[in-house]
Amino acid sequence: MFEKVLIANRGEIALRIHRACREMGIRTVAVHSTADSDAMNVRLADESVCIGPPPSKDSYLNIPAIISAATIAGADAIHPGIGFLSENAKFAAMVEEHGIAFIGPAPEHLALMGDKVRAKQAAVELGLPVVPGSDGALGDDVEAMAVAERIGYPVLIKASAGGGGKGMKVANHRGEMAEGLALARAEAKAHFGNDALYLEKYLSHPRHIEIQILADGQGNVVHLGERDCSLQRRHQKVLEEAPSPALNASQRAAIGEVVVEAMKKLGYRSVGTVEFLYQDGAFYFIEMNTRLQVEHPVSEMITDIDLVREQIRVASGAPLGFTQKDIVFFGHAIECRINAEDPVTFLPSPGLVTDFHAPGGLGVRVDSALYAGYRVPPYYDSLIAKLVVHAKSRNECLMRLRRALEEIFVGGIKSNIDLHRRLIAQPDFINGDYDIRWLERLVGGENEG
Amino acid sequence: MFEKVLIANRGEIALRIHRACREMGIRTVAVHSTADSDAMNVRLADESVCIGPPPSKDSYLNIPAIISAATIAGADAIHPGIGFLSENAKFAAMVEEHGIAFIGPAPEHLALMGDKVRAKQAAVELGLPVVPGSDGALGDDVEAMAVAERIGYPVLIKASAGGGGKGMKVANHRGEMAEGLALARAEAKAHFGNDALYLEKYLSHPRHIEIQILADGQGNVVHLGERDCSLQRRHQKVLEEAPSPALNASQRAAIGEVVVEAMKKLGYRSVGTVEFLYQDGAFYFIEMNTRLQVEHPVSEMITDIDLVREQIRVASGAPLGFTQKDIVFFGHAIECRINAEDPVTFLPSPGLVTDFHAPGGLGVRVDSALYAGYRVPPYYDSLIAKLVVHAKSRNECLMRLRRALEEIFVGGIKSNIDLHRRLIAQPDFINGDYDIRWLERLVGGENEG
Amino acid sequence: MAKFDVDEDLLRKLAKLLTETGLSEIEFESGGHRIRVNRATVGQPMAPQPAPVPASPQPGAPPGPASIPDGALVSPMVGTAYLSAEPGGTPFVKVGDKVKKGQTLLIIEAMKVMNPIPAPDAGVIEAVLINDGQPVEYGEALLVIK
Amino acid sequence: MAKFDVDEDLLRKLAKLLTETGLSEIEFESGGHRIRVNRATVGQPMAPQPAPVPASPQPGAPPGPASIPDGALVSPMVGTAYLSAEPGGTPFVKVGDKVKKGQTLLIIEAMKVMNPIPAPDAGVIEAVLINDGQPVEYGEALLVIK
Repeated sequence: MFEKVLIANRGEIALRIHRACREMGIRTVAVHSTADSDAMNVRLADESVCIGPPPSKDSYLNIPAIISAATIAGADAIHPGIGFLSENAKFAAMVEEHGIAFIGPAPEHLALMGDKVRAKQAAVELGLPVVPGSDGALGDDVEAMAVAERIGYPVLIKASAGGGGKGMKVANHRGEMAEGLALARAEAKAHFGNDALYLEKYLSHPRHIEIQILADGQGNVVHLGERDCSLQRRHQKVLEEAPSPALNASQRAAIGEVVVEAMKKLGYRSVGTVEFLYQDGAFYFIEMNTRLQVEHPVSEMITDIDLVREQIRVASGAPLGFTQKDIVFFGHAIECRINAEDPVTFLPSPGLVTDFHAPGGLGVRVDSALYAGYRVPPYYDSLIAKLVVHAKSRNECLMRLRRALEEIFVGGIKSNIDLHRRLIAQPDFINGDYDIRWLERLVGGENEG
Repeated sequence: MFEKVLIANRGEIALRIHRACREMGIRTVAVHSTADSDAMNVRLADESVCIGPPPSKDSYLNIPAIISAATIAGADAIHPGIGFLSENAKFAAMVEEHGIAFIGPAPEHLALMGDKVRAKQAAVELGLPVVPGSDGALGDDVEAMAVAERIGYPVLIKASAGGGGKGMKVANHRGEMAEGLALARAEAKAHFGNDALYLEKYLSHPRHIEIQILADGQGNVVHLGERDCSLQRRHQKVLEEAPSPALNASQRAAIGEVVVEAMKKLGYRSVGTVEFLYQDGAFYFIEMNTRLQVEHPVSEMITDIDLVREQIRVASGAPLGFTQKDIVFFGHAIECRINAEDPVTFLPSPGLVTDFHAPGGLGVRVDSALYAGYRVPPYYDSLIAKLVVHAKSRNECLMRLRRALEEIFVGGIKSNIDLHRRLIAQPDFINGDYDIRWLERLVGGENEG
Repeated sequence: MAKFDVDEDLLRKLAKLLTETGLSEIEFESGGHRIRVNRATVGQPMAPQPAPVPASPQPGAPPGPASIPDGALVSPMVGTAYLSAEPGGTPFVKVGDKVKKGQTLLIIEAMKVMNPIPAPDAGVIEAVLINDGQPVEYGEALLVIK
Repeated sequence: MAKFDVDEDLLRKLAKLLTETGLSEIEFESGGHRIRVNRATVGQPMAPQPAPVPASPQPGAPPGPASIPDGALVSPMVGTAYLSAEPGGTPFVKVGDKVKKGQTLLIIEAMKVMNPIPAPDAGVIEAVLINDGQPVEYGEALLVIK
């Protein structure tokens, strides 16, 4: 097992990883920008190294600084966390070239799944169900039209290198194709420096359902069931739950088995998530996230498996300590992402946190690096806390979540706590009757800035 | 089910009960002294009523004030919490006479178990193993000597009406009897206005192991296994864990079955705890606590049963929703009692809490009514937080507890957090090798105050 | 004109007083000189407010000192206050009445017992702060006597 | 009339007093003059300190402004600092040396690349704050030039 792990990230996820390391008796090295000198994970780490100024490109994306810090501190592994360099194949390769373990998948798998077109091809080869669409990047508009006719309208035009909704357009009929293609191409060029596009069947009321997997790269792969992340605004997840109100045990076992087989074929190692759209009983592959995910705690709560601990174990070469039949799903879990943002305008609200009161009690978990007196820096994303609630049933979980949201208090900055209070009171949500566009309809997100 | 519950208590346990009520959709009424106007449970309650000045006898022990408050607020049940009026048979009876449900056992069971002599007689009749000793209160010293000879030295002299170690003396041989009896009699008279004494066999290295039960008064009784509360200082529990490092599954099942049968015979209703001394494989009845206990969360963590919720359910007349075979023990849990006290002198340290940071993450539960800016009043007990940690195994639990104790921070007042940090680092504790005197040997408690 | 300078000793003294007294701010002015010292305390202002729970009107908010007028008579117990001996009867007192020490001002019913509340001193009723049949909590202001 | 200008000495004095006394604000007014200094201290003092973990000495504490002397040259990168071109060689500079702008003062090795650190301006080496072969973090003070 590793002696010392460098955590190349910040915020609540850096603290999450620190906690797993401490519980395994592993020493931690926190790297941070000058804006995060007082961060909780830096305060708690065994060692800390300042690696650069506030801008991410000069600090949390600064590969030489991070590898130098690891060398200087004598870390034998680097955990990249979420975002930043976590899916950067070049970084993973360099880390390993320096004789340091990368706590994540093999670089080639990062590269493969990082390219949407290659990823979709791989999904097909691996036997994962995919949305009907163009085979790879589109040629000219004529080809695009032909493909659209074949798969049938409405169709979705996407950027090959895309993400976060950039360069995405819907064409409801052929008349909207030309403009859609032009806009998507322009956005793709602007955001990713690559205007390659592809086409997909557009689903009118899908849910976002993703399968959490864990693999040791030695032939052992298990799934931890699904997470329903349909509650999104502008393609950002807001609230996630497990299990999904839409799946039953046999559907869960079936899609889980498909994903496990695919990962075995791929020879994947580490934790990973295969994201699907789900509509009318069918799954359609979206993408695979070759890293830990923000919403991983909901899977931990219903399986009692510490995903970060297992991720570190398999990265150290240890085989999985359990098999699929050892994984028992218990109860229901929901995560609310608490962001430092205006609950109405959704504009970021960084600044001094004058007070932070975390809810407690049975079945309530809070993952947060906040503390009274902490200043939320304006340079990074606005996630400040994850409120995770677990209970025997979905109904008890909703009641527990409601009371936890009555208790949580963040002073000095604006947050979306009120949005969550409002969200969980909606009959549709209480009935589990929602799709990926439900939340935007609720908050009128489509019409905003 | 109840519509509105009045919570006749304060501090973390009042908040614990509030949480259970909110999760059941029950409205809460907080009653409080003028010293607790800003308490968290008062702030969160649906309604609050000030019932008196700071001294407990004028507020939290003020029966007319509490019943008047319940009448005015229209509460249909009263939860007495822990301590204060929770084991007061007269109060329970008056509550019921006013047509309000008492969330606890029948008054006669409170009265029975509240009298140590009658309780021990009842234990014998109910088939619970007891410490050999005098049958009821002692007569004169001559009789006491005879009893001591029969059960064999060392013997423990105790006050019939006693508690909290008052009026307790050990006699290691006949030569120490006369003085021991005289001192115990004097203390008993002084503290309880009743100098009746009884004798017991003195155990040299027992553990304190207690069995948590839950009964609906309709013939259904289950046990939630044991808690090991051997880590005590001056008869005050400091850290509790479940399961006990000293018991195996068959011992657990055996003593659990004995207690369940006894409670069925008694016709008990509500939650309750039967406390035993455990030495050399044998159990000896100490007393029964006819109420919720401070350390109930460790049992909740390993069984996933919400004891307060179940206590409220059975008080409303609902039968138990599960049987013994539905209760599965999972993993290990430890509770640290965080007190506002000097970690060395153990003197209370009330005052302004300038900062409170609760640890979070997987497997960590905090039950506390603290918040930054709260003033711990000097009038009540010093318990300010319960840190409860759960994990798959005792070893993982110890590692998780260690990291949680690294994170917790209480500013402005002194606390015993450092004592817990020191305690969990002791090889004896790590090995689970301790008895009820181990902690006092560690902190030299016997020689203090 | 006087030199513009700070009296360091005074400032330190104020800082010490701030700590001693637990105050968060001291402002001091004298003969055209004014000094104000303040220390950020993490206290009340930052304490968590209860989240917006669907809370019913609370039977009497905890009586903070501010909420009690001078010369107010506060309730010695939790109960229901009655301003007259029987429903619809003439009230014991009304605003403007002169009252003698010991004279019954109202009744508080607690657990079916009627408790007459006497005037602590002679005086004039300046205000009646409660309605007939209103529930009152301990320490709640009932009426004002001057 | 008096020239409108801030008394820098007074301002520094107040700032010093602020730190010294742990105050977060001082406001002072006299004879038509008024000065107010304030420092947000809600952070450090009240923030949770890491519990006493068995922590190894941290490679350079985060450089708070206070920890950087005036005229200090700070490290532009994370790496290992060398005071001479080769192990045991003569150091590039020592205290008292006059240096020209652009002159190499030390080398920082990062990822096997030797990065010469030049003097930003001409001056005299007043202090060397690191040892040969010492790991340095971004923003850490290396030496002082006056």
